[in-house]
Amino acid sequence: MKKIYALEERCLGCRLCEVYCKTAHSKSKNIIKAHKEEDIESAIFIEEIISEKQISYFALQCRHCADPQCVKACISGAMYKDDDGIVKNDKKKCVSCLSCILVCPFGAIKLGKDGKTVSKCDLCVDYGKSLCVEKCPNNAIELLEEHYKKEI
Amino acid sequence: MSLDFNVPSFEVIRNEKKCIQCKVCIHQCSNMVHVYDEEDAVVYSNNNKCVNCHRCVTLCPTEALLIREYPLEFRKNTNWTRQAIKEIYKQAQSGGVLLSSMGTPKTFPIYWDKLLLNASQVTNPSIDPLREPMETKIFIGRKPNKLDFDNEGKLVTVMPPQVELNVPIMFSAMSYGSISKNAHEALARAATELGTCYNTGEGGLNKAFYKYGKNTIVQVASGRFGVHKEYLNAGVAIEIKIGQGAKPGIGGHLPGKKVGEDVSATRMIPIGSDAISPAPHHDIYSIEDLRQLIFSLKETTRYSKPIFVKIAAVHNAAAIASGIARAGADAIVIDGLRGGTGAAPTRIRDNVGIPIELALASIDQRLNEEGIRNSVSLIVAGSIRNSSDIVKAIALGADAVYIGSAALIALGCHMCHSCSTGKCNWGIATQEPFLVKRLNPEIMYKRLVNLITAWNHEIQEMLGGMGINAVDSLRGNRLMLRGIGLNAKELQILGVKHAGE
Amino acid sequence: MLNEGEVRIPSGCAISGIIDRTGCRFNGNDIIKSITLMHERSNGLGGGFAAYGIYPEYKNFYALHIFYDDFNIKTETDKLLFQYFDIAKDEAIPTQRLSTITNQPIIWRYFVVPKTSQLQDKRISDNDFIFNCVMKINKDYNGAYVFSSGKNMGAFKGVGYPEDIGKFYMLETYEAYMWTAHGRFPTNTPGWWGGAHPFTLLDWSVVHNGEISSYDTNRRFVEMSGYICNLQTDTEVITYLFDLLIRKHKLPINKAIQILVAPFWSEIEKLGNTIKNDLKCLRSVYSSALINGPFSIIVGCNNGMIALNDRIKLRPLIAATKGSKVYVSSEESAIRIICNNPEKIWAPKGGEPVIVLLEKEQI
Amino acid sequence: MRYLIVGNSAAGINAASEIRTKDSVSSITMISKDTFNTYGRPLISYYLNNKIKPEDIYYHNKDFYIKHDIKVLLNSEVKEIDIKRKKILFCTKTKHNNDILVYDKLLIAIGSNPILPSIAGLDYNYTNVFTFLSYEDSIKLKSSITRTSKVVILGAGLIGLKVAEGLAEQVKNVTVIDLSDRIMSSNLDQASANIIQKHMENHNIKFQLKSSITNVNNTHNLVTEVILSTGDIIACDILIIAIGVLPNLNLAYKAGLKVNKGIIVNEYLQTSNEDIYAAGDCVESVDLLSNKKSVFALWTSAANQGKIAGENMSQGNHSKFLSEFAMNAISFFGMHILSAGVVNTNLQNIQSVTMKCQSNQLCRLNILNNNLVGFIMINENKRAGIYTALIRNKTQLSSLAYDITNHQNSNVGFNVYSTTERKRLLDLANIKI
Repeated sequence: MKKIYALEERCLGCRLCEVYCKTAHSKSKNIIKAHKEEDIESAIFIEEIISEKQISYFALQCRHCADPQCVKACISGAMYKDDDGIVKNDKKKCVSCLSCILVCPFGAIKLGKDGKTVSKCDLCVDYGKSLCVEKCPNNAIELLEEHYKKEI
Repeated sequence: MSLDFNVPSFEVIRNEKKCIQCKVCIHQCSNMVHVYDEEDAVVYSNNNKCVNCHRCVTLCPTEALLIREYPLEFRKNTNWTRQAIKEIYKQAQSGGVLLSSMGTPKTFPIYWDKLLLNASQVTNPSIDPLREPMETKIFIGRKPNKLDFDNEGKLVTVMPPQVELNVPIMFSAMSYGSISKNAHEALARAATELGTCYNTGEGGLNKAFYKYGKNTIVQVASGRFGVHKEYLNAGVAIEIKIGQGAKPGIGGHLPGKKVGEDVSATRMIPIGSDAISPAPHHDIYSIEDLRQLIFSLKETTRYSKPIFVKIAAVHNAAAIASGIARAGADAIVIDGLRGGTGAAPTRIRDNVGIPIELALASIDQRLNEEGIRNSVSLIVAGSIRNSSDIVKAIALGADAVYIGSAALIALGCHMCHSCSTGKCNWGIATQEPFLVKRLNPEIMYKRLVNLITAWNHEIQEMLGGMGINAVDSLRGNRLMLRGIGLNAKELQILGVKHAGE
Repeated sequence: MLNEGEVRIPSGCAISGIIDRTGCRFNGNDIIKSITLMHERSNGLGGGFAAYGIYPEYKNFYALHIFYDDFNIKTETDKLLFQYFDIAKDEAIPTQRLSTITNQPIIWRYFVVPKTSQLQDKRISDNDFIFNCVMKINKDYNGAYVFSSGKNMGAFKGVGYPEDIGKFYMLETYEAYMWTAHGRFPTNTPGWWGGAHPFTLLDWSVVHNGEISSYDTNRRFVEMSGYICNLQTDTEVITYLFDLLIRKHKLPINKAIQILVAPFWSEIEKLGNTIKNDLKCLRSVYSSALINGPFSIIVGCNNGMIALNDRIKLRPLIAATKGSKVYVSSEESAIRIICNNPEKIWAPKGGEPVIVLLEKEQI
Repeated sequence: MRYLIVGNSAAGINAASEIRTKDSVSSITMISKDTFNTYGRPLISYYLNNKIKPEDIYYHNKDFYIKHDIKVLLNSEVKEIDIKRKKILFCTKTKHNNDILVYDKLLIAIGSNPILPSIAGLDYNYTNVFTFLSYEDSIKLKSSITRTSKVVILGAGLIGLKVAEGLAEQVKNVTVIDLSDRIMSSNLDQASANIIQKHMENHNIKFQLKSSITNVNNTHNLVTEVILSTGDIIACDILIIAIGVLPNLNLAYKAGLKVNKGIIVNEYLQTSNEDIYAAGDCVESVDLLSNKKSVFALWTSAANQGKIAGENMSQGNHSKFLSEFAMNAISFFGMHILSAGVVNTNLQNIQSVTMKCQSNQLCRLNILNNNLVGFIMINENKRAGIYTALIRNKTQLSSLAYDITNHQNSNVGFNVYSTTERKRLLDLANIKI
């Protein structure tokens, strides 16, 4: 299975991934409308590593774990791993109990801005392509086979 | 601090309808032009800090940004231009020498644009490079006058060392220090993939890059930074840098703030110390001194590597080149007036030297007349912008060209002329880790490969059009050139006829 | 309009050549017949022949064939010649008047050897001495043009169709072991006798069909070795290249061919190390001697004949053998008309030379 | 191979799924006394106040059972396990006679039963007395309430409060009675309990803490009033008993399997009989934090155990169930509470760091000897998963790149780990544990 990998040594912390994640998950699919008219939580987000010498960054989103805690924690069956191994959240079934947020060891699931469902990376399967990967200006986010062993 | 008379050079225009306040521009600008105002929830811009490097414009996801020249009008005066006035304000404020980066912006004639190429029609078929072989391989190095074979047909002449290039294009000297490690890696990897060479510049060679040795030219300049025996043997050729087109007669200066741990180790100088290359080599005060250096380098490398000598194109370039050839150099590099630099005094950059086209034509002619043209390779640099510039340079007599600025532009340089600040937003002319990161060698070396591959295709197309299927037959083939809008003297120096003749 | 030497004139052509490798001589009828067949490949602005073995009685003398515009320049040139050379004989080259041949110059031949004193003074070989003289006359003696300067051979050329030139010079009266011929189709020249092919230097003669695109590169290269390209023609520069590589640099013919029509790098890469290295050296040292653009040429010299095409065969060249004779020509028909049932007839590949050496040297 | 799974909640269904992914041919039968296919048990309160539609309560749709060839026997209560002959005796509600099923591997995942205290005057057969553990309970309760219902709930734990929330807007009044001094005493500390209590009181729920029902008054087999230990009398026409649950041990005990607080299993979730596994709320496991044996009634834990038991049943004992600790995600009237591990700050040596404390928001971390051992978050969920992982992995807080107790480090997330640790954890995500 291909997963999104964020390569820390390349990440610039520009947060374009967040911008495009919101766009891909908006109703309008229009970048300006998505931001000005819709209120969406990004499913990918940049974390900072602050050291004395510099600030570096990495992008983080759902790892689509082989043994996903969130799926087991889900009380409604909304969170599931599909046949392709993608962990998805069925927004119709989600009751936003936050059990998944409680157990995700990466902190990769967030409460949606509407408060009614949770937001997480779905590899943009409905959009057709992982927009964060496509739009990352420095190839810091890549869609790679899961046993990719490059230094993060 | 008293009032600064200078008004901003650029104005940042933000289309509020399009701005989604994603703050990408804020995160990306190392000059801190963009600022987010929490209270009013808007992003505003400090025009006076903007260098117009286009980083924010390029990364803005909604095309909300535009940068234009600051629209303040100065009273029209051909003599006292905006530029002239601003420079005086600046110097009156700072008391210092004006510094500039990249090549001169002044309006010197660009002879490349006044030369036209020939193509075959009827009497001679043009050759389609997609269907027929089209050769661009060249060899840089001293060639013997003739080859001797014994009675059994065995070659008895000992060939001097040659650098084999698949394309007649190399990446010119840009030191690690003046440009980033990632930029160097991109150049090195691209050169390797293309089968050409990049040049270390005078900053030494980082240990990590020794593996690209087969595609590396190591430079020895007046500061001797990073020069040791292993370094000299690390590449395929050694270049002695006497001068640079952008600043003939001037040394170099890498500010201490760019000398971090790694640069310091590579250059073999203390961390944070200014790296100052003297104006002359203090062991070369004459042509015979140069000969000594050439041969001491040959000794060090056991005569296994060609020695290049690089000079700025100056008035007497032809005679100097002849002297260099006779001093034992295997290749002469001539860097023209419009060549780039990381930093040069503005007055030097804009006023010293001669255009590369004229220097090349007269040097090639001179070496021909002396019957020694074949014994030395000629490499030209300084303002090669595209494949037709290269074709014209070769037709004027060059063996190969060096590209510097063009390579950097491929890596993202937007010619903002601010290299000397060390805050290059594109990760090229900087040592700041968070900026260097922006130049991902993995992406960027491919862009260089693309550029040179594209140019090589174009060169092949142009060669084919002329009915030539090997670049060998273009060198010095000035019949393939015609001048346009040039006066008799210029035509004479260039050794070409006027269009229509 | 400008003549050859004042401007570079591209031209298309017909070429033909016959050699008897045993050295057996035959008259000019066949070569005229062959070139006549290719009438359509010329336009009447130039034709010519080279014949080898025609002056056995003067075979130790250089035969200088010279065009003079008038007798004044002849007188002036004669002064030089008599000063430098011992002259066994000099005479007008016999011609017959033809209505189709007009504006002919004074055409003279001299059988000469350099004066020993001259050679001692200059410390150079006979050949170099002749070479220098030819260069001097052609450059400095306006109105005089040496168009043939080899031993036991001669060029016969002029403005007109080649068949007329052949008749004009009465080539049926000469006997040679090798003939080459040329019919010319220049695109814009008033036609000048000196500009016709073959171009010769010493015993080299070259007839050529084509327009080489490497001209200026080749010219600069030979000029570095003292050659002066007066005519600015391809034939001239090709002749000089042969002279430079084979006579001056003493390269074996096959090496010279590998320089002039070098194998492609892609082919070289496939070869064994030694040959690969040799070819790399040849190509890099002599890269300016690579002849580029379309051409087919027949080069004659006292050792024999070389017929050659450009690397990708952009001009026609056919070869055939029958008995001791070898034929080369632009067209197959031009061979068949003088050679019934050739034993072998083929189209040499681009860059693949046809080299025919005499079985025993004639000089 | 014949797999038989007794019970069809979190543990049972996950076991069935897991077995099917490992073994595509053998028969899998789930047997349950429940009337419905597996549903999200915690959702029964959402059903109560119409937050979800009845069809959305199901954990899987019907196609799931067909697609995975899982046979389900509902309304069937297992009476007896014959471990020698490897068969079970069960009784189906509609048929009223006993049937037999044989198995090769058996899973007991029958969960727990509500605790029913004996109270003077109270008969659990009264039709206005309810428990709240199943979908059936929820349906029954929902059909019994009216606009004028006066509801009394005994027990201010998770279940009691969820019922209270579910009913508050549909009935006249709701009173919650608990012996403890605070609501949700096992999940919350005093401060957080106060916030929640106040919040619930704002939604029309009354609390009677530090009290119990001493007896009830009834008329015509219906409860009419409850009398508290405080002497207060509260009118009541719906009484809900929600003081807790006990593991359902009878079946195992009768079959001769070892039991203690729950069914005793080894780390592979195997009972004292090698062909019988047990998982879920009926099983006794080790508390990660106290190292004591205890029984967790947690959906996540049950699901996890079911999965592991399923794998071990089909593959042999490969997969271990590691120790567990309490955690909970729950919300009342839009106020989210996330808690895990040790919440009782009165314990010795616990250092409690309050990161945030407002009238409707709280974040408190409990630290013991350089380890995070518990936290409570109200209306705050940032980093909750990270904290949970820190507890689970017993990560030394001093090894982290950031001090998680420093209020300034508001940007802490996964970056709390060092680069190498992040890499290790990211790689781990690809591996089934």
